[in-house]
Amino acid sequence: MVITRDKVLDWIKRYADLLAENRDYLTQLDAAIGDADHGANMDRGFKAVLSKMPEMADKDIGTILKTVGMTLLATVGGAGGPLYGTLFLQAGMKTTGKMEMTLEDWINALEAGITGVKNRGKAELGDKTMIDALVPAWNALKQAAENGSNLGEALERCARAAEEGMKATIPLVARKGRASYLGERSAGHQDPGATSSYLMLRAAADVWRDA
Amino acid sequence: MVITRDKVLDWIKRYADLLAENRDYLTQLDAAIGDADHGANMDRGFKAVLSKMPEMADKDIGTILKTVGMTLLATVGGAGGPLYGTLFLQAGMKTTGKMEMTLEDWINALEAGITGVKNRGKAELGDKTMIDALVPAWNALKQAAENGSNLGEALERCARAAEEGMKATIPLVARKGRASYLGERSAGHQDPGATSSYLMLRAAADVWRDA
Amino acid sequence: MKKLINKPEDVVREELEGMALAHPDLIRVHFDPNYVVRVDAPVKGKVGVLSGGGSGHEPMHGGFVGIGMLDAACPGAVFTSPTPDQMLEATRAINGGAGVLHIVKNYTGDIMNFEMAADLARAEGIEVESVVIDDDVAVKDSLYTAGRRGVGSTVLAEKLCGAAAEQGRSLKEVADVCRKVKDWGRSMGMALTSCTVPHVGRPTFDLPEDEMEIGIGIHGEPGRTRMKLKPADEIVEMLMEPIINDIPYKAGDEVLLFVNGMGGTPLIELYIVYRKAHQIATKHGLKVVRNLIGSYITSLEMAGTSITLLKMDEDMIKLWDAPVKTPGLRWGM
Amino acid sequence: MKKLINKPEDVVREELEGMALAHPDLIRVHFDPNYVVRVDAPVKGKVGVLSGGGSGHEPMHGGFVGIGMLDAACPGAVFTSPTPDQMLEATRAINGGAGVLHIVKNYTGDIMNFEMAADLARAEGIEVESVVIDDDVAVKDSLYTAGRRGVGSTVLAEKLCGAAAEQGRSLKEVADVCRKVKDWGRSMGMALTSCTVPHVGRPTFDLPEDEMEIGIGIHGEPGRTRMKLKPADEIVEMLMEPIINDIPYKAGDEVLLFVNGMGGTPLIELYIVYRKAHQIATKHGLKVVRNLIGSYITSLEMAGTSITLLKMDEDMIKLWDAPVKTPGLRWGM
Ligand SMILES: Nc1ncnc2c1ncn2[C@@H]1O[C@H](COP(=O)(O)OP(=O)(O)O)[C@@H](O)[C@H]1O
Ligand SMILES: Nc1ncnc2c1ncn2[C@@H]1O[C@H](COP(=O)(O)OP(=O)(O)O)[C@@H](O)[C@H]1O
Ligand SMILES: [Mg+2]
Ligand SMILES: [Mg+2]
Ligand SMILES: [Mg+2]
Ligand SMILES: [Mg+2]
Repeated sequence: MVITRDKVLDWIKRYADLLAENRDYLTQLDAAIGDADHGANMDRGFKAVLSKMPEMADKDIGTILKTVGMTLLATVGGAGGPLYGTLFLQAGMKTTGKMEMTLEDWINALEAGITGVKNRGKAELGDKTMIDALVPAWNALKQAAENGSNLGEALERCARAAEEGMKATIPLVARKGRASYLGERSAGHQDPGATSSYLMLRAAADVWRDA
Repeated sequence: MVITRDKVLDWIKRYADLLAENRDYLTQLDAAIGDADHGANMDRGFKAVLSKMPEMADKDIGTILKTVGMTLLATVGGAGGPLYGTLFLQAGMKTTGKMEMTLEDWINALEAGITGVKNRGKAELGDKTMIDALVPAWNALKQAAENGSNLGEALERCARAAEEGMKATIPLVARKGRASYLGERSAGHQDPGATSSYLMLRAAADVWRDA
Repeated sequence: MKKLINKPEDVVREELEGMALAHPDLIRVHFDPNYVVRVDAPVKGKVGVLSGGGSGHEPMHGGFVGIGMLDAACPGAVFTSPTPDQMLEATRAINGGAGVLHIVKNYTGDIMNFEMAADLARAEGIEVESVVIDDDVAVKDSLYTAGRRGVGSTVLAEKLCGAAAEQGRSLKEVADVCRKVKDWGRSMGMALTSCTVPHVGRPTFDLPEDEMEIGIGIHGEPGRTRMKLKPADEIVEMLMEPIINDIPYKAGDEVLLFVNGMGGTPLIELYIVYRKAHQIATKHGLKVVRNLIGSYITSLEMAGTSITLLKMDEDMIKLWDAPVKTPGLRWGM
Repeated sequence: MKKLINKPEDVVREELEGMALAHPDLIRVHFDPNYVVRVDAPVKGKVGVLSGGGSGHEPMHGGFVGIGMLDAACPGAVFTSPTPDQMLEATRAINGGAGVLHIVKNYTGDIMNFEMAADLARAEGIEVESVVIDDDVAVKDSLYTAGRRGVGSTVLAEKLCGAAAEQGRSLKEVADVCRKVKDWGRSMGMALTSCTVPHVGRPTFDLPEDEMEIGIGIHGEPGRTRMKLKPADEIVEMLMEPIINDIPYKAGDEVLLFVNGMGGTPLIELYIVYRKAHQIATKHGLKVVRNLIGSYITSLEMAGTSITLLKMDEDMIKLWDAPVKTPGLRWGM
């Protein structure tokens, strides 16, 4: 029950596919309370990541994740670029040299990534950002591991918690990012960044299920 | 059977009313093959003329018509301003000092006005301009007088010929004025200036019928 | 109708009031009759340069009054030629004793009103020359029609003649510069949307979401043809081809390339247009030595663009580079 | 979607290519990563002034690169903050040894990307100061939110800081000028129509024919409130009131009044807006000593306007009047 380097690459590909499929959906969400670019930004970034697949093919997980992070930093822009860039970079730091990850490793890598996002964006739980998907998801993952769930189960719990966190952003009034300019008018809309974060963890659960 | 100074003022008022009523109609005609201002231009000009009614009240027909002409020159602008301005100015020159006009006088005054329009605008019959209403109208007026029609009859013939001339502009391809820029695309639309000229002669027929 | 205006009938007056408040160092605005005049007019011994036309083309013409360009401008009602009394008063106001040039765009109304004004001014002993700009190749030229419309070249003529007058050239010499622009300038425009004349309240023409008009003028009048919307590069080709086919100059000549916005088109698009127009001009061997990119001769809020090509000789390049200080065009001072 | 573009994904590159073709005397355009840089950069011993942001706001920022304003500008994708690598390379390219000022608009994305770039540049030994412009009074300010957006004041900051840098002032002094603009500039905007982001292909928001949005930003984001369309004078009152209520200065102070078009609004309307804005400022005892009227910080083809009020001290007035030569703003040279 380990996540190999190849499985990490599969996850990234799956996430890229999900972002391409959901590009318009994410853009629509961003149009409602932001500036209608989150879908295009993430898709552009992960298309660039896909073009780096050949050079990542024989690398360790840390290098892969750092390459993804650097690529996102240089191609996404907006808020999403530094935030997802930081997430992958920090996760990559935690997995330097590893050719495979245990559930434990993944929990630590994701924690480092989320901490990076928090440090960079200074958002707290309830500010209506990707943090609202990521933090509950990580908690669920950690809880599942402590309860002895296997990798597939833990990842599924994680993805479901991300989904719930994403949906829970709907009634919130945004306090960070572009949606915060809307004040009360931001309530009633799902946060695009929380949605793309859910997709990331959904991809992990689906691809690593049978690791 | 003479047209008194007061009847001339009545005619001008009636024409002003007709222009106000037909403002949108003239504008619509001008929108199709011009720049959508003929209605507003003529209406603005004749509103200004109406505001000069008090000072015209005790004047002779020549002075009245010249005042109308000068007012139109200074307030209408576009092609309509110099053309109608000239028409009234030249008609005024022919009627200097007159407190009433015979049918003969009117024929001469209108002729002078139309000649002024031709000299200024250099349009010929068939160019799809106000000339296409004015010239047949004057011809009909002259013919009716020669045939011994009374004033009312002659004016009615004149107005009807103007109406026919106006309608006959529809199939024409414009060769003068703004509509000429459209080339073949100007065919199929009635000329706004021919329409306002018809209204002018229609007003005369209606108001002077029982002179 | 979505506009930042109060009452339609107040649009021109309030715009002029705004200009007067904004640029007291450069211009004075006279009301009834309306004209915008250089603050230090008449400049003694200098040829006065006057233009005018309907409003709705801002910054043209009022925005080009100042040092090194127009001495005065007469704004008419929206899209309606101004009247002879405005032009006569403005001509008087800028006559510094060296005569006045009237730069007239080729529209029947403008021609006739300026003609009457010039006659009246001459009758008062003011020397007046008139040059009629007729650069729009979208219109078929003919002896028997009103000829071509005056469009983009007018802006360039105003700059070059203003500079020539500022140098102290004679009326004939300034008019000669204008005649060169008349001879060498060619333009063509297109619209993505119609404009809405304020007192009309609805678009002058209806253009479906996937169509455009090629060969439009600057008054919301329909163009030469309507067709399906195309990529910018193809549109630019459609505008440049008739221009290139019509220019009386050839490979190796130096030109000014003017990409103009119609009022509702943002600069980002104009640069995309410029890119292709520059490429096409260069492909034909023309040397683009100067350019102008922006919304200088507009048609209210119409979205669209026009392209103007003007051959430049050495003198014209110097006149173009000469200092100009107006609300709408400024450099060198 | 009615735009003069080719493929949506090529908009920014082709616009930059157009700029490069148009202004080789003023700017160079670097591709991959994209930045626009003053042709003679780095200017030895001069503080470099850098700004950047999403594209779609032209002429800001690339159009303000040249003499007396920005040394470089980093354009992102449409409405998307550029990335740290662009900013880092541009910072290197304009570092003449006296350090580089980053003028940042207060958006989470811009802040984070500029922060990372500044960290990387400092790690290379380049002195960097960053000033964040946050002048949009439509947004409620709070310690717990992202704060106010950066809008119109940015243009003014770029002009004033550029002039200060051109004079040879130190990085701290140039940054101090920027901080004054940050402290004294207040803006508010409104939209008559939405804009359409090219890769989205439909308007960001739907605004019925008789409605408008008050308190919009420059990214097509919805505003503070939506309401029935009103006459221009009332709209200007609605924009000026929150500005006047928020300014940290008072009757007798001298100000610059900036009336900005959002991209689809023609100049004729901006002068009608200026007229009322000037009247209101004057009524409150503010002395309008300088102004700027035109579409300088746009939101693609959005129709609408924003108003910026900036208190000007003697030094700022001199910096404003100093020569500037960029594609988008030019005088004195
Ligand atoms: N300070 C922040 N911390 C964490 N996430 C944030 C922050 N600001 C914005 N976000 C996330 O970024 C998303 C928007 O990303 P994107 O549209 O790519 O950037 P931009 O807002 O610059 O257009 C938001 O939906 C939100 O989830
Ligand atoms: N050269 C001309 N001779 C006679 N009438 C003309 C001429 N040019 C235009 N017209 C008339 O003027 C009318 C348009 O007037 P108007 O709309 O007021 O002026 P503009 O064309 O300047 O907007 C046309 O419908 C036509 O009848
Ligand atoms: Mg966004
Ligand atoms: Mg007309
Ligand atoms: Mg007209
Ligand atoms: Mg964005």
